[in-house]
Amino acid sequence: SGCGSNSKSSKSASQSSNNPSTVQQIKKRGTIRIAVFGDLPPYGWVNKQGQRVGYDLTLARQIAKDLKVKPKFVQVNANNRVDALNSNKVDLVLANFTVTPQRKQVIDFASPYMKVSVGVVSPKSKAITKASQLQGKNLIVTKGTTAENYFTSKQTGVNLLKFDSKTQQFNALKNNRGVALADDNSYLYAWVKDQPKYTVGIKSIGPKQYIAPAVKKGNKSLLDWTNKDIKKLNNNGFFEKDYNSQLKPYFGKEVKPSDIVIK
Amino acid sequence: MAKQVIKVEHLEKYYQKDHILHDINFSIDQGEVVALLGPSGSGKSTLIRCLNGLEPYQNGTVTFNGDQVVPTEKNWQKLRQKIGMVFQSYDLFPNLTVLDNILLGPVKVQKQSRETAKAAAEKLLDQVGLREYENVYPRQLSGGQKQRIAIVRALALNPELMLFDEVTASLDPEMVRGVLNIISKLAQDSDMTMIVVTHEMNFAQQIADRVLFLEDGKILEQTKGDQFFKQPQTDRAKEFLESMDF
Amino acid sequence: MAKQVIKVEHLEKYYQKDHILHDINFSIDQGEVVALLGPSGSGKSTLIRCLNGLEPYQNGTVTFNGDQVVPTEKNWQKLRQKIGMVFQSYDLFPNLTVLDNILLGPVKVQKQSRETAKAAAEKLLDQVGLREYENVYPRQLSGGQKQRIAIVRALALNPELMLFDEVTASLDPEMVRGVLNIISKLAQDSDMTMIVVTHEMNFAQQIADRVLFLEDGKILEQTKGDQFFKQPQTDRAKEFLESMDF
Amino acid sequence: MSSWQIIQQSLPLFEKGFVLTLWLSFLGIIGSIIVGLICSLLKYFRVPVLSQIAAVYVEISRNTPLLVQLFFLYYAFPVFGFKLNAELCGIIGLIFLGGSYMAEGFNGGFDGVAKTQVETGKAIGLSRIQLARYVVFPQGFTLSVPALAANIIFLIKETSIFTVIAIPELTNTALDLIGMYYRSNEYLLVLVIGYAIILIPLSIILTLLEKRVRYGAFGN
Amino acid sequence: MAHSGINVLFEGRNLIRLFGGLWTTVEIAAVALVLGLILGVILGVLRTFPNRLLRLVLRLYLEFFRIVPTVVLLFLFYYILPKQLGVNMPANQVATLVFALWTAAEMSDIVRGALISVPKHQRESGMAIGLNRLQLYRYVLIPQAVSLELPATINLVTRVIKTTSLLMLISVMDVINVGQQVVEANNQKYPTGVFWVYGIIFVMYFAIDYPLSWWAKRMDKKRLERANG
Ligand SMILES: Nc1ncnc2c1ncn2[C@@H]1O[C@H](COP(=O)(O)OP(=O)(O)OP(=O)(O)O)[C@@H](O)[C@H]1O
Ligand SMILES: Nc1ncnc2c1ncn2[C@@H]1O[C@H](COP(=O)(O)OP(=O)(O)OP(=O)(O)O)[C@@H](O)[C@H]1O
Ligand SMILES: [Mg+2]
Ligand SMILES: [Mg+2]
Repeated sequence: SGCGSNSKSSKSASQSSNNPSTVQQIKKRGTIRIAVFGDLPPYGWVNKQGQRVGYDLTLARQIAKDLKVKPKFVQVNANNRVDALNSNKVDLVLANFTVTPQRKQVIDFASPYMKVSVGVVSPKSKAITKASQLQGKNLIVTKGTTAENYFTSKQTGVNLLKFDSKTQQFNALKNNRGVALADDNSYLYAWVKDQPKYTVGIKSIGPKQYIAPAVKKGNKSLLDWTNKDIKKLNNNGFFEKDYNSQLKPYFGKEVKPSDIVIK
Repeated sequence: MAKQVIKVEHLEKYYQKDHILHDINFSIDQGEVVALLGPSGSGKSTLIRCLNGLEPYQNGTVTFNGDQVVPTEKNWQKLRQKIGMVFQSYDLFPNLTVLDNILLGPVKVQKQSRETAKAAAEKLLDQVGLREYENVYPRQLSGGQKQRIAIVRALALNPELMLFDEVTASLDPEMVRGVLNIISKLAQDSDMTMIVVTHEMNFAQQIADRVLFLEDGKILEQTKGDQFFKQPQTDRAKEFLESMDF
Repeated sequence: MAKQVIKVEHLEKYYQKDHILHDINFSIDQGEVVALLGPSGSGKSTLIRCLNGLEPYQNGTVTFNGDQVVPTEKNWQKLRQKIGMVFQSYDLFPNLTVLDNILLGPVKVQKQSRETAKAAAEKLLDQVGLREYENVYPRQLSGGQKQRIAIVRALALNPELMLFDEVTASLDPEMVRGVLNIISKLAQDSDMTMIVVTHEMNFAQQIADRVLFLEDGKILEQTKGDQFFKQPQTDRAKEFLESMDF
Repeated sequence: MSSWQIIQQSLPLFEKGFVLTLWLSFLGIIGSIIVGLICSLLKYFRVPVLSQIAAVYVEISRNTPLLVQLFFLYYAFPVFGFKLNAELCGIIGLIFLGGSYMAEGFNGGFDGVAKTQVETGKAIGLSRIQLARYVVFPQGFTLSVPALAANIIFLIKETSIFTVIAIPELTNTALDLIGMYYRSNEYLLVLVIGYAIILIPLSIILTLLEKRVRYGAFGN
Repeated sequence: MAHSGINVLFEGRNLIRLFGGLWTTVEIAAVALVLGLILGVILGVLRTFPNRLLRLVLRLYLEFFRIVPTVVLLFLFYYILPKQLGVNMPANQVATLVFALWTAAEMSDIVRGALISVPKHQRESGMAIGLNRLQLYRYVLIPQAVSLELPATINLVTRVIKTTSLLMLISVMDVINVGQQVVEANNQKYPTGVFWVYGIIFVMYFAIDYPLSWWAKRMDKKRLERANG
């Protein structure tokens, strides 16, 4: 384990194709392609009417609006997010993408719009409250998440069960395929609200981290524009509104807007 | 009076809607050799296949050695030990040696000891001149040799009745004689009861005590062998005989 | 002197290491009918397949109408329009009707108009007595009928030389006569040059101007037709003739 | 880091995945052959009721994707309290799928035995069982070997789908590494080589085996 | 409990969406099959030509697609192609391409097998009346090969359709991906929903593939009967 965690650069990933994702190109095309999750309420999911909704989606639509283009959503799993950018499948990732040093080497993050850290959820009956309780046990994660990365490099005694999608990981937890599930604490809060038998026993483990939009490495044009837009949105209180409409209904009382939104 | 080996009464056979055999009646005494002749498609194969239960028939009865056959698969299976049959395609089992092909019936079906059966088999192999091939696989034999082995295999069960269905039809012309010689010898030297389907008129003339002439599933005539070839009773048979030699 | 249609000189044929044909030499004049006889495996089929380029040969030359054939696939393909061939297995194309089987060559290869070709085809069909079958598929025909159509298909190209390879070998005995009649008529009435491989000795005797007797890939004798059957020059041929009738 | 280093560092993980893929394939294939053989024997001997059940099973199994079968086993069944671990689900899924393919393979072989051979067997008085034992099975198995060989290769490839139920076999390992370290080129290369190492020699061996078995029984 | 779970399918537009996902699946499979079968026939014909180099290249193409599992092919094409070659295609098109190329590979083998099992004397009769190679294939070999290969082709079709279930792994909104969305969105209200959603997907695949398999089997049986006389 731990292989490649100190990799210096990954130029090969971004070099070869010229960039079709500059602001100019996007405007010309009239659509911006944004990678989102499709199965992660309340951030990015599809409601039963078949509409894509969630905190990230509201932001995505706002960004498209500010760019005066139409958004086109591409649903991704956590482990496809980098490749979706690098293989030019999308212009922008708004899929709860946590800023990490490794990721910074292969893509560029814009200014963060959310705070997060890894949390661990487990059944109330057998609550996991300390990382040491996980030693030698099965812990459920999704491939390509910060939770996976953290446990792979920092908690090597934990046995990880790695899934492709959020649906699969939560299902696996409900089927007791692991003693607990680790993911960004923000989703876990939302999830346990509807799953009264479960609790986020470890609220935060590992470093505090940030969620940010990501663009392809070297796409300065879109990066700068996004940074500016986030700043503007921050100033006009967009994120609080977004929080109130999309997240608040899903979270319990213990979560405050300031735990999530960056002021 | 010789013992009656087989008797067929009012036999009717259909394939789905097609009426293939119509009211077939005949009987054969022990030691008699009957040639079953008739144009292609007249039902010769179908008829002899009914006689050992490879084809079900819809009506009529087959009586073997005085006992009417109750046509169940089990009964036929037992009877087939007494009724040897050799087909057109030299149909040895490719996965067994010549000897094992021959011994399969005597040893597994009739539960003879392998030694007894082997001794008998080797005698038969000697008679057809193929003793030295007992341990080879069928693929190493020519068509004529295979067909002679197939005859030995049928004889090894000591059948009371032998059925031959165009056993030389897929042989090279030069191979035909050897096989027919074996059957002729069998007909003359032993007291074997036989039904022979063939297109070789010279051969039929030579061995047949009686001829059954079949057309369109009906027996058109039953005539003594010598007479049939000299002056057949029906025009159709005459025409048939004429067409057989160019 | 009649025009020489085909001439074979020093032809040698190998299958990998096996030497199949040894120094074959003969020529055939226009209108001549040659029967190619010999035991199974002697190389008869191989030889006539060399004559229309279906088999490559390793040495020697084939001369057609005075021009030595440069044996490339393209040249052979053109020549094959002038050399009709009929095989043992009634080899009609099952996906085409009788008429389309016949017209394929004239229309697609020789680029005749469909009307002209059809008129000619129907005349030929009349001759073999199968005019009414022109729109059926081969599967609806008997073996003998199929083989007659195969002959018509070869004739439709108006060939200068016809090759027949045991065309009756897989037919029912009663069907044989019809097909042989067609070929006899062709040999007698028209001026067609033909090479005929057959196991029907009566037939060969009736049509052959000359016999080539092949054994082990060598021509053992070349004799006038009548003479060959009365008194063949070699013992092997004599023996062969004897084995052919039971 | 150079591609070579990336690959080197990942090798221990791939090795584990490789072994797991082999092991699961092996169990799955053995199980499939057993299930397939049973089904096809039930069919051959026309065992009442059981042969109909086997036929229904074969149709269901053959006409639905392994992925959906696995989802069912792994995610849906536990809802009703029937829970198995991932590896077991994988093997059961693979056997469930492979059993029907193998059954069809055996059936094809038995059906392919020439009718004249069966009739000849009957003509010398063999009983149904003896006919099966001395004629149909020896020839039928030989005839079914090519289909069985194709199925074996197919089933090994199907283990790549186990990735969806978090079994760390080859494909899962590669996708996981890509998700963490983003070196798709390198990891996919190792992945393809991993499958090639298993499948190329195997397919050569199976082809040779086919020839040998065929020669043994039919001499061509 | 179980019978309440089934209602998850009738909640909102869930059922329509599942059928929408199925349509995506079918569409991709259909386009890929049309392209793949046509290409496969061409490659299969080429594989019966005497040119050794051509045959080797096509054989390698076949073996590559034979050996690499489809999941891996999808990832290869989805990630590597655009990066390395600069071609960029949306997921649906990548999926279609992969399935088409895979179908073509398998089909080429089926066609080749059928062509070489057209009896030799059919080929020779064609040559004997002077047909050139093109005409030989056009009028004699291909029409006969078609009927020989049809059952195997239909079986290939069912396999391709089944294998489209892997599309969920590369961001195609196929029926399984939609199924996951439905499961997730209705999780709390219908805890047993997962059973019913995967259940209906199971039934959907079966409903498409079973008639095809049945047809293939029937044709195969007829062929066997004909072969056995
Ligand atoms: N399995 C079958 N299904 C339907 N019809 C059949 C079947 N087998 C034979 N027939 C038909 O039964 C009739 C008699 O066939 P049979 O094979 O007994 O004739 P035959 O006299 O042996 O001919 P041949 O001399 O060609 O062997 C034919 O019309 C044939 O088409
Ligand atoms: N494709 C082949 N490869 C190798 N040897 C062959 C091939 N075809 C024929 N032979 C051999 O060439 C020899 C001559 O065969 P050919 O078919 O020409 O004989 P034939 O005289 O036509 O026999 P028949 O009367 O049985 O048709 C035989 O020994 C045969 O085994
Ligand atoms: Mg018959
Ligand atoms: Mg020949």
